[in-house]
Amino acid sequence: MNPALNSGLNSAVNAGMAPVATPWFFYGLAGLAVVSGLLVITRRNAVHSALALIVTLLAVTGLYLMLYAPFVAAVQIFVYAGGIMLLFLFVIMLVNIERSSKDRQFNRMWPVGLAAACALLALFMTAFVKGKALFPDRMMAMPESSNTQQIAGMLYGEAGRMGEYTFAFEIASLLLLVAILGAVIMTKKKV
Amino acid sequence: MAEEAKPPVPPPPPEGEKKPAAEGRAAPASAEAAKPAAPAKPAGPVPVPWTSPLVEKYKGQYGSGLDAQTYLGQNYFAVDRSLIPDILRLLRDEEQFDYCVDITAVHYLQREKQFDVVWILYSFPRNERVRVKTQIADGASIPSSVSLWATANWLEREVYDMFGIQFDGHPDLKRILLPDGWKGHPLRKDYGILQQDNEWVQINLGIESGQ
Amino acid sequence: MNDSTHDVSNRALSNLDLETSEKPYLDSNELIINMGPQHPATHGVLRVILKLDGEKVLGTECVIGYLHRGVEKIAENRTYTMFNPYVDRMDYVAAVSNGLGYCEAVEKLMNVEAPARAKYIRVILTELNRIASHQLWLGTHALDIGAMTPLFYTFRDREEILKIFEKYCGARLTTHAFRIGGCQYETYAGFEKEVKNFLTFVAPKIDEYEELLTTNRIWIERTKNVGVISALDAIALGVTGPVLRASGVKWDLRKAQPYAAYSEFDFDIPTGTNGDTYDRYLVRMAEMRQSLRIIEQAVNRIPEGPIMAKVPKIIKPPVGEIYHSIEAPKGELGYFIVSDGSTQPYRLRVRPPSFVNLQALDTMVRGLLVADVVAVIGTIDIVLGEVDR
Amino acid sequence: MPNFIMSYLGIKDAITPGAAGSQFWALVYVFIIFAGVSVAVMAMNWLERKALAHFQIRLGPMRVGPHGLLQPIADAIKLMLKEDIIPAEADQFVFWVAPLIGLLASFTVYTVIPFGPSQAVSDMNIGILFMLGVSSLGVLGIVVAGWASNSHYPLIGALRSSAQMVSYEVAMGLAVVSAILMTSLNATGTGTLSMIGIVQAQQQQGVWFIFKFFPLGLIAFGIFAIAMIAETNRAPFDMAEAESELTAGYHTEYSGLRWSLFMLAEYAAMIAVSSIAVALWLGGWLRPFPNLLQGPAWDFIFSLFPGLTFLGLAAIAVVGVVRMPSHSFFKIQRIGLAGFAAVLGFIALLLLIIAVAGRSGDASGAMSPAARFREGIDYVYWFVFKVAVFMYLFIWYRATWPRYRFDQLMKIGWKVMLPISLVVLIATAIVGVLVS
Repeated sequence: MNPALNSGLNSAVNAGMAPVATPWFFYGLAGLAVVSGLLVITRRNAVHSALALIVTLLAVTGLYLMLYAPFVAAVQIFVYAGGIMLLFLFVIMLVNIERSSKDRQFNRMWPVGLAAACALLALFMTAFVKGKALFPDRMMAMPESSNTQQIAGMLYGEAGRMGEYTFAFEIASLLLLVAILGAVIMTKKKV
Repeated sequence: MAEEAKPPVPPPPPEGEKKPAAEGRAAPASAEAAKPAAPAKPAGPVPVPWTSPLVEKYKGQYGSGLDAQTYLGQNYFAVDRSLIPDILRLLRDEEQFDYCVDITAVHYLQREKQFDVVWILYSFPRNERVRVKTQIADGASIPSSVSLWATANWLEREVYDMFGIQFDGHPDLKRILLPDGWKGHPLRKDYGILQQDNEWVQINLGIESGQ
Repeated sequence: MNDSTHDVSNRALSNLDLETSEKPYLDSNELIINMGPQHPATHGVLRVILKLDGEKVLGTECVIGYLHRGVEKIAENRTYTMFNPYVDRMDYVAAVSNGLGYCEAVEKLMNVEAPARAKYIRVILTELNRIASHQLWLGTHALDIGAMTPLFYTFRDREEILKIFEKYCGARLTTHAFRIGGCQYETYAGFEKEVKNFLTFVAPKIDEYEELLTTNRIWIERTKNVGVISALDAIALGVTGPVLRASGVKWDLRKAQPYAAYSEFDFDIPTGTNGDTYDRYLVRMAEMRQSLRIIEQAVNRIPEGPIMAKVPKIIKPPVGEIYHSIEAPKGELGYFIVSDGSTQPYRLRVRPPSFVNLQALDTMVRGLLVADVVAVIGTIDIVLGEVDR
Repeated sequence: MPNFIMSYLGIKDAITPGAAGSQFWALVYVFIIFAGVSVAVMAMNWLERKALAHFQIRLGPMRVGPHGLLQPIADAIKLMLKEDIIPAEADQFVFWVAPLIGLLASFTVYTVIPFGPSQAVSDMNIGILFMLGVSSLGVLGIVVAGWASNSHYPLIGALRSSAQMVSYEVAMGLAVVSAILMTSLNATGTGTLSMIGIVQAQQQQGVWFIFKFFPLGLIAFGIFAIAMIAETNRAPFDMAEAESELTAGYHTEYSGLRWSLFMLAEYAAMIAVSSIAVALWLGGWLRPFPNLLQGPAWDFIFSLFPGLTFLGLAAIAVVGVVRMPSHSFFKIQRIGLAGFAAVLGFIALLLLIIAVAGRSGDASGAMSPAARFREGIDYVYWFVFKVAVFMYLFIWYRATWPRYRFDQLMKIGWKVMLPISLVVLIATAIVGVLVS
């Protein structure tokens, strides 16, 4: 992991130097994400798939950092790579690997999935090629201040003003709470 | 079956000129007497009949199947094989012998009934020990006392392991100190001290000589 | 003979086929896990097969016999005198107690009694040995629970006891201190003084162990209500020694059926109430202090006189049989000897306290966690040399 | 010379190479820190064995080098040469890769550890999140190692350690949040997640956060201090490798170099979490009482500390030389220890010279390059000193306490630490609002 990726724009500008997020990093990380993503769906051993998925997530984290979104990157590591994948592994480890690895891996829906993937790819390509022309007003401006604070402002509001997504955020957390309670009730014999 | 009376005291031969008091700790005087024993005839105390209300009670109940003796202050019953379950249960339930100290056996190769099985019991309330002995033949089985004292489980397994005596009703009668596939029961008198299950050693430990 | 180490891996697990109650909503697999014979916490070569649900213990089975040397068979082929050193090899941590029990049993069979001075020397050495045994227990038990420091403290202090043994009889561990009829050796010059010095040396050390553990929150949480055995269960399982006393049964052979010179000393029998690991710990700690009391009285009142009763050179007990037991550090150590009038025992049975106490393991650990199994094995205080003989 | 080099030496204003955007110098920093941490782990290894031994009335390593000083090197060589056994039934690839995951996670966090205002690889604006997140990846290595070994004890060890780490991360995170909350108590009302920013906030507010809103800061610190022991699987929470229960837990099947990587990762993680505690609550690189004992005189006195510390170590080494038995067997050892003492003494002398030369002269505030250089050394010294205290505590705990049982550990984590940290967080927020 190259620390230079992590720089904030402000300090970089202060230092009088250009940021170092070169295309090479992008291609490297993107390639890693794609290759490990393929491994996720092709490995027969579930633990190997999970490990590949972690690599994918970490590669995506690197991409976030390149986009000057360190907070999102940190959350990605924290929540996905650190938390969710750990629980995944936890479950997979206790599953009978020998049996599951003999199971048929692709179900018959794979043409549909392939079509969906191709459609998604097409969408991305379009956005990439024609994006600036299609949505000129949404062109991303380089963030002035740290985007951590912007996220905070959107979620919680600032200077006495309610945030844009405060309500949605709280509702989502309530939903999660319900999910947790449901899981407890389902697994525990006597609550 | 129960009427088959047996000589009451198997091991100690009756000759012996001194009869010490039933009290256990012999006085130094008797120690003096015991000491100069010539190799030919060991002098020593002999068992004397054990008299107590407990003995009276059971004597009356079981008659000749039961013999009560005291040797060096230690009381024991020599009991017919068929009375064993009753006697043990009564001793535990009515006489408060709540602690089974030990179960073991002695092998007499020459005798017709080759084995003595010995229960050593202790009563916490009475602070008293008693031994119960019975004779069984080789290959005969004996009821297990695991239901009376849980501790009998391993003790009986060890007796089985070492002597090959079967205990009926034991929950898990298998070898305890020796490995499962072992042949022979080492504490029998016909099992030599250098004897080994060579085959087992060769197969399981891979030692060619088997020793 | 190398018939002592067997691979018993093909043992059936029949003991573990327990009822598996009703299927829970989300079924989980039971795990059969093998603890030992090479495991740091099984104190030698004990092998415990655990049946686990997650980390919860559903059942155990002890596989023993890895150290079986056939002591009882050896006894039948050795003379009474020759067999005397062998008993030290059973509970090698408390070799003096083993010797005391054996010598007293044979003496009883021969109807002789050791002289008073010999009895006092026996009491002093046996009680020193009890302290040493308990110290070793404490160190290893604490180590099992994760407190590694007490081990070194107890070994430092146990060393002083071993030094006294070494000076007395030349051996530290397998002492062979006593002979049938008394003691072979008169005490060396300065024995009393050294023992007294030891008493003043070790009393504050016991406080030191207690300081590390007795009020330690983690220690209490790890031991309180762990491995509980009720007095009734303990009696039914034939458990003796500190384990029985911790369950609240005030029973000590030194008081109940005094042997050696114990009837002449003033000491208490410490007991517990809950029968848990913590109580057993407290009982043993208190026992060490009581042993100090006994030693102090004995060393102050030690009479002059012979140390050997008049026994013939060739020991030939009369025909008969005897059971004699003493309170070894681990519990009731009994010898059942059948004599046919010859120089060799016709049958010698050892009633080993560790062996019988170990049987209570299953009762104690059902429903506990793996970590508790370790704590409970430690608290039973087994020595595999004695379990397997 | 690039600015950040000069700033590292204290010659120019504070800026980290990461902020300056120089990949090359960032890499150099990374190498320096990697080497430094590896040496620290080796020293810690020696110190742990030595200190533990002295707790336990033993001597510890005495044979390899004077007082066993070369023991870690001997161990390292031994471990590297040892056969690296991979069990036949193990999952070869995962088994192979598991220690690397742990090592990677515990070393990556060092990129944001602030040894000084500019003495860090990078000053990320989410520094603390990055640290917690990446260090939580370390558990993946353990879980995967336990699974790949294909054996019962490692699997139980892995399950234990993952459950333990996940549950203690919650309390740990909440304690960290309450410290971060304190950084926002300034004029703008904006806090920071940057490690350097957190320390600077303590400097501006004139108080270490451990003493802020007494006792709230102290409690939060206490929770963190407990949780970090659990996070690093150290006694009394060393359930994952409890040798008396699980032989060696998740690394039972590992040997040789791969095993030593686990050890390296564990010790590196210990240093890393201690660094978080130091930065968040104990003022990071700030010397004691920076706001009370101000002025050039105090600056000078405190700047003597690095030199005096090394002088003290040299003195201990000299005492060791003198007390060594005068036998020819000990000749080489004695020479070695004397040489070690001489090196320590030389370093001490150097530091003292720097301290004297770098005295901040007048009250005008303008600092000479020497003074800035001296300041940089002070920063690193105080940071490392505080971390070292934690390292000693880790050893002390291990020598003193028995091990918790797994369910008790969970109970403490969820039923004691989590509620307390929540209450502390809310209380901190309320008090913070009331104060500002």
